[in-house]
Amino acid sequence: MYPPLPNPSVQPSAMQYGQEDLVRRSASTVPTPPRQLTPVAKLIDVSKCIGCKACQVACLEWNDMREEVGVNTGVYENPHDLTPASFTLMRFTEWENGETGNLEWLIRKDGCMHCGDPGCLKACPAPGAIVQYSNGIVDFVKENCIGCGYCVKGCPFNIPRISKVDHKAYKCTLCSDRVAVGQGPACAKACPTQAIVFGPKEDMIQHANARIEDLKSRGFQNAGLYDPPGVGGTHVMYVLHHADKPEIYADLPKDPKISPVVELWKGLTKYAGLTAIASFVGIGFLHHIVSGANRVSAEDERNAKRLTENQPGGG
Amino acid sequence: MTNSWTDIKNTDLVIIMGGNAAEAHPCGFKWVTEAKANRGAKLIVVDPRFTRSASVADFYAPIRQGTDIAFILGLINYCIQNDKVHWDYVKAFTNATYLVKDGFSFKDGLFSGYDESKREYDKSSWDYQIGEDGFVMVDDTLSNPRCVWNLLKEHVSVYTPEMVERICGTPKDKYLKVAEMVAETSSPTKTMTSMYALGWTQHSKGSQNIRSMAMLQLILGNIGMRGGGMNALRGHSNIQGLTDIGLMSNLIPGYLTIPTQKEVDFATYMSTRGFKPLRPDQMSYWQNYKKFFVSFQKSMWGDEAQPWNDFAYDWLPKLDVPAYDVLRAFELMHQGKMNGYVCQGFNPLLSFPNRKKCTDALSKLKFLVTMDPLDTETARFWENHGEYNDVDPSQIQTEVIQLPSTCFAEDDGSLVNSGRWLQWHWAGGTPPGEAQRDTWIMAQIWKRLKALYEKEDGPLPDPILKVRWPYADPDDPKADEIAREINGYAIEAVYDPTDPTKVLVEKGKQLASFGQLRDDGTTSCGCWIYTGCFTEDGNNMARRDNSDPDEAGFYSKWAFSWPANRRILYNRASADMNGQPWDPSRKVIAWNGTKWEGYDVPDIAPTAKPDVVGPFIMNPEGTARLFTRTMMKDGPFPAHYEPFESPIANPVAPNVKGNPAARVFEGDMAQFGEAEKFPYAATSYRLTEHFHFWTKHVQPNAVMQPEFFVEISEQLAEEKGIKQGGWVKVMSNRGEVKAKAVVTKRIKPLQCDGKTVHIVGVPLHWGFTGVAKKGLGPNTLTPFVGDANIETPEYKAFLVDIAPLTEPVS
Amino acid sequence: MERPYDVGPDDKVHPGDPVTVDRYTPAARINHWITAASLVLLALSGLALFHPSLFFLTGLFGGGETTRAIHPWIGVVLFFGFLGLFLRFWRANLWRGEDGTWMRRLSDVLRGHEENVPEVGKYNAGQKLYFWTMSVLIIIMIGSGVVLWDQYFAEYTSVGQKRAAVLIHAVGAVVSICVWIVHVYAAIWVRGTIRAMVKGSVTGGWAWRHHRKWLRELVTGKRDDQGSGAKPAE
Amino acid sequence: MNMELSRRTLLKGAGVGLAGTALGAFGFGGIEAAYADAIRAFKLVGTTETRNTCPYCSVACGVIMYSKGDLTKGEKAEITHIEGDVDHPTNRGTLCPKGAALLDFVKSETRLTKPRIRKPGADKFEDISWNDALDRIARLMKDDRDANFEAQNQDGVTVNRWKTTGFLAASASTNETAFLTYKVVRSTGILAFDNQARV
Repeated sequence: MYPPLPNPSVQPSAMQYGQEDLVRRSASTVPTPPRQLTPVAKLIDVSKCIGCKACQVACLEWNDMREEVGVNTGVYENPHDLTPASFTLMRFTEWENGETGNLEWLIRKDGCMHCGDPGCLKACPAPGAIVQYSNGIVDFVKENCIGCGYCVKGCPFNIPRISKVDHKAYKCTLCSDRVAVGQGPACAKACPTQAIVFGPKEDMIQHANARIEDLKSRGFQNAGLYDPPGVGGTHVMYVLHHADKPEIYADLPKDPKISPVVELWKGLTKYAGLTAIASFVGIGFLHHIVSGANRVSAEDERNAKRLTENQPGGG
Repeated sequence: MTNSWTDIKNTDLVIIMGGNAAEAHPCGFKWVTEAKANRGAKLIVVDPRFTRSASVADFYAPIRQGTDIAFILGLINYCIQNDKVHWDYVKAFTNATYLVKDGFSFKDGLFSGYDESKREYDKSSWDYQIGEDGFVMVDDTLSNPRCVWNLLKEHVSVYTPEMVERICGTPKDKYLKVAEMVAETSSPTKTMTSMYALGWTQHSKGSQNIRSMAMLQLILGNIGMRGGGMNALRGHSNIQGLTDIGLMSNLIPGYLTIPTQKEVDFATYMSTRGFKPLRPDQMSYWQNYKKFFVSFQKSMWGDEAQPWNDFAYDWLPKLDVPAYDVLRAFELMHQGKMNGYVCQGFNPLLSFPNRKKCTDALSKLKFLVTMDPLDTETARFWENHGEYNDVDPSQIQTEVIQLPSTCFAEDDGSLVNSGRWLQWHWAGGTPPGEAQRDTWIMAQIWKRLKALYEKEDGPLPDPILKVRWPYADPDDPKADEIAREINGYAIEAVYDPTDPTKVLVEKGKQLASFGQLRDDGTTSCGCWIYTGCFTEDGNNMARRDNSDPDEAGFYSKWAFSWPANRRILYNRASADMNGQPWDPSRKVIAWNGTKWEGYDVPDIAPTAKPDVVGPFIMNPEGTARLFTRTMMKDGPFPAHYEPFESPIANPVAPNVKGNPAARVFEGDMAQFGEAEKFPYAATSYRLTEHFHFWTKHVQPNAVMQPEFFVEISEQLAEEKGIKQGGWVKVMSNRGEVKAKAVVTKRIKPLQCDGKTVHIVGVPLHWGFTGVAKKGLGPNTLTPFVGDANIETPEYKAFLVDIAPLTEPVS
Repeated sequence: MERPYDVGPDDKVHPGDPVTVDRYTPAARINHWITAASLVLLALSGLALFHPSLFFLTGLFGGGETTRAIHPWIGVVLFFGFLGLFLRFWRANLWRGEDGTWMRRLSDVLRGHEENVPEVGKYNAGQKLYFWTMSVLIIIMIGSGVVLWDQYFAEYTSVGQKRAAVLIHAVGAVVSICVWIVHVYAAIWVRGTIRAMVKGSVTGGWAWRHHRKWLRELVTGKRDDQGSGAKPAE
Repeated sequence: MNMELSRRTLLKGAGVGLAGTALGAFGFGGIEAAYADAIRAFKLVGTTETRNTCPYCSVACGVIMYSKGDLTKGEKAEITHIEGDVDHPTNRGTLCPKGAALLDFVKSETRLTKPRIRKPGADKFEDISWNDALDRIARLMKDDRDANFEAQNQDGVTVNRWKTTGFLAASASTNETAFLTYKVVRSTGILAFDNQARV
């Protein structure tokens, strides 16, 4: 089995990374980090997942979250979508495989993909509300979040959720606090079948390749790794038995990218907009300098007087 | 389990049938995924539903619930027909060659000796032919028509793939694929492990379901092997322990049995427990029965148990019926013949079949005592909860006392996992409020009973007054004190039988193994199979060395495994007649010329010669039984019987309804429903998000699966106009439940005996206490009948009707 | 008697030296300044969330969160404020014949040669254009704004729609601000205009010079159509 | 009620939040605050570890209970987190959705904290002291045993049995509880004795 990390220590220990390791910071700039951390990744092997939801529970427990007891709507998803408290969610799809005639129960653990090029961070207007560390973790900084919801629009995977209670954005932190003391995410530790493993991204890719080989040997010719380049690769990756059609896994985007609309909004519009405004002000000044003020002459006043006198009782 | 959870990683083929390991035992199932990932092992799932286990299986075959015996006997038939038999193993290690009495026969679904009026068999013909030498007659050539092998061959011949398809609804091509994969493991270098649970036990022929697979595993030579075995996935954390310690009406710790009233004295009792070997030179380990029994009596009554009073034999109650199982207990309650009932944990109101009968029964009690960490429905059976518990408290005269007990986090002690590991755990939290440990509660009850019997007199007070109570604080016995008592100690010095001068154990010292037990009253032992768990070396159940030489999967220094820290039962059978492993890459133990050695503690005398002594030392035969003589009430071979409520008549024995030897109480026979009125085959089960009726009290689990639902196929939904997530009503002849509908592709109608059979799945986790939504469960619907041998209720196969509910539901 | 076409109900000429003319009632002025103020606040809070370099502006509103929270509410105030103005002024802003000519000779206007353009009523074509542009923009802004108002309306639209809305809202905001700059500049450039929104009245000369037809009608109390066409003032 | 905040607020005083916001508002001043909170302090630091096994199914996964306070030192101990034990050979630190939520079993709102009694015909429980409850139970048991104890059957065989009161043992109590229970129950002659094994 993939060698598990040792039990966490209850002794205080120095954080293994922090502010100096930021590579991106929303609506602000960061100095180039002095060092490059080993990129980490969470690998989710959908072919090993039994949909037990241990990851969902472990996530709630570790992050001290409370989700509301819902209702059954005829499906196994509970809660029915990601929420500010549920950073992760098992999504179930009953798929009839046309080629084999077999039913396949595709179960995907949904949650933040920790993109190499995070759309949420790009869209965020609040300095330091979203940060990216050189190990690949994209984290929300609650204190800086203003709850505008731009990250929701920026995210190609529709992950962040805004709390109705404190109006802050929430999503998977990849358990940045656990990673900081050398542990893996709570979900990865809990996963009974090690469908979720965590480690250096390189190792994860190697591990994935071995899994893909095994799947191919079992007749899944299109088994493959999901690490979409459109978002600069992700630090949460999937092993899929049908990597050729990710969309069958509860609409996992085939080639995710930051929406062109968002790119336009956060790109051209931002700069063109300010330029336009500035130039209008400028033109105003110029015109005033050139043609001077438009004043009412004494003549005008006399004309007005004459007009009113010629017409008694007017007005 | 004959093997351990970690051993599953050593297998080549996993067959999950009669269980759903991925959902009910996810962390144990990990070792299946390991075997797949590292050994290229395959996983077969046979189930009426496409379960979470099926979702990661290499091959899934549907089956109609309650037809497993036909399916497996069909596999045995396939192996015999296609010569997929581990011959050396079968001939040497099973009773295949033994000759059976001429009187034994099987006709029209009935074995010889059936008495319809009693629903019982006269089993005298179900036995071996005994020769002049007093041993069983055998035919090593397997040519004698009366040898077990030929009788078996004949018995299973009816279960052709076509017949299996007719009975089980498993398409022939899928069935043959399974047969092919399974038969592969008849090779000495391939093993299959069987993982099953209540999907096999909760039937009127549950024991025979399991026997069928055990027989198949013997024929394939997979018992005793690494990565093989019969692996019962126990449902609860210490069901294994509570059974080992004999908390059952007919048991004494260590699988000794409570006397019946026919056994008028100790001598008579022992006369049927001699266990004389049936073949030459066999160990027949039960020959030591008296040592285990006497040592137990000593631990029970200490000095009061003496040779002159037959070690207080008379102080044990004598049975007048085979057993007072829970079904009988509730039947007696229902008849008003039971006045008091104590529930130490457990939640019968939701756990026992025919909930209405349970409520009526409890209402007739004078008093009910519950001990539980949680607020159970049983403790509140008298409380009105509208449609979820529609009773009138004023009409219920039962006095109920509810005692708050601690949970796992607040007490020390040992639990026995499915692999027979006794693992110690430590308290880490302060109990809430006034909650108390069960040991304290039991001590307090005993103390008060004792006081009353000292003050007032009453019938036979001595067994109570004189119970051995060797605890530092009699009011609050500590776990380690009791653990030492269970392990046993030397009352007097124990001498080596071969050398009477040699002291094996000094007086007062803890025993090291059950080999040191004596039948003369010089040893005391609470549960002989646990001896070794708490020795002079200390508490072996608390051992935490997780080393695993050669990654063989034994972990022999972790905790303690009964018996004798053995990790794989019958491990002698992993080696051939010369004592060499059938599969060198999967060695467990091997004969080095003078003794057995290897990764595991040999399941045989260390010096027992491989070509002489058989591996199944608990049997007088020394071999495993394909033909079980008179051990089972419903036949020495398994045979297919329909569930008592079945959508079709038994295709192989149309006139036999249900299991002919299963006990059915009068009133209950009338309560069975017929397929005309209740056309759909229902089954009950657990979901992975919940544990029984506990986790509806646990907020995150209530979130994961908040509300009671039933699962049906898209076809049935279409037929009935039932919508995804809509409300439905499910009715049986005993009651009805209201639930949400989960319409799924994972359940498909089956074709059985020319009839379309729709399946309705009814999960069991909801009630009226806790934080999850209130709901009813399967026991409102299920019939009050149990397995012929051990009375496990038939929860897995019953008949219902279903209809959409349109009226608004609160 | 029936009011002349583009004369407000409360517009009035006061003979004297100089002549003064009532152009805006106190109510109209309050309405205008509420609208104006909210537009300024919206611009500031909006720009703060529009470009990181302007995020510091959130300080004016007590931080990013409060900025995010009140911006939409100011939008609501603006919407109703402008609605008030719209109801007051829409008739006077209907497009008329001379407005076309006026627009064609805009360069004259910008060079201050108003003698070359037709006499206009209470509003000239430029003002009318501003009025209508703003009306449309405000519809767009409130519309797209509501889509982005997650606190109350998150459920009702898809992420795709929200993305479109955020772009529209941004572009719309830029245009509004630019248009508004023209409006403010015009008021400053044309001296004597601001007084109209402060005191409510203008001098006769101002009216004669910039809105002569309006003045004539006020004085004559009847519609004047000579002003139309290209007839130069005497 | 919206539960999502209920526990989160316990985590961070609102004060910190506000400070963060005020600073964060002006972009740069906030950096320290932002970083300080970006990575949450590891919550197990300073807790006491206790080894246990999951009480649910028979896989018996190893768990570690983290508590404020140490029972072994005679302190009051409040369990604050439960997580899988990586050293355990069977589960290697993993847990299923039930095991992962053990903390909320230990702390369930419906844990019982007091003995209670429901009188015949009553529609509610009332509190009762341990002493009275246990005395009452002993009384009820003795009265029934005395009235219905069967020393001999009709054939004069000594049977020493008590069939009118039953005892149902559980499925998750320890072997030690089980054995003590066995001694007490069998010594009274109770025959209707069973556990969850068959259900």
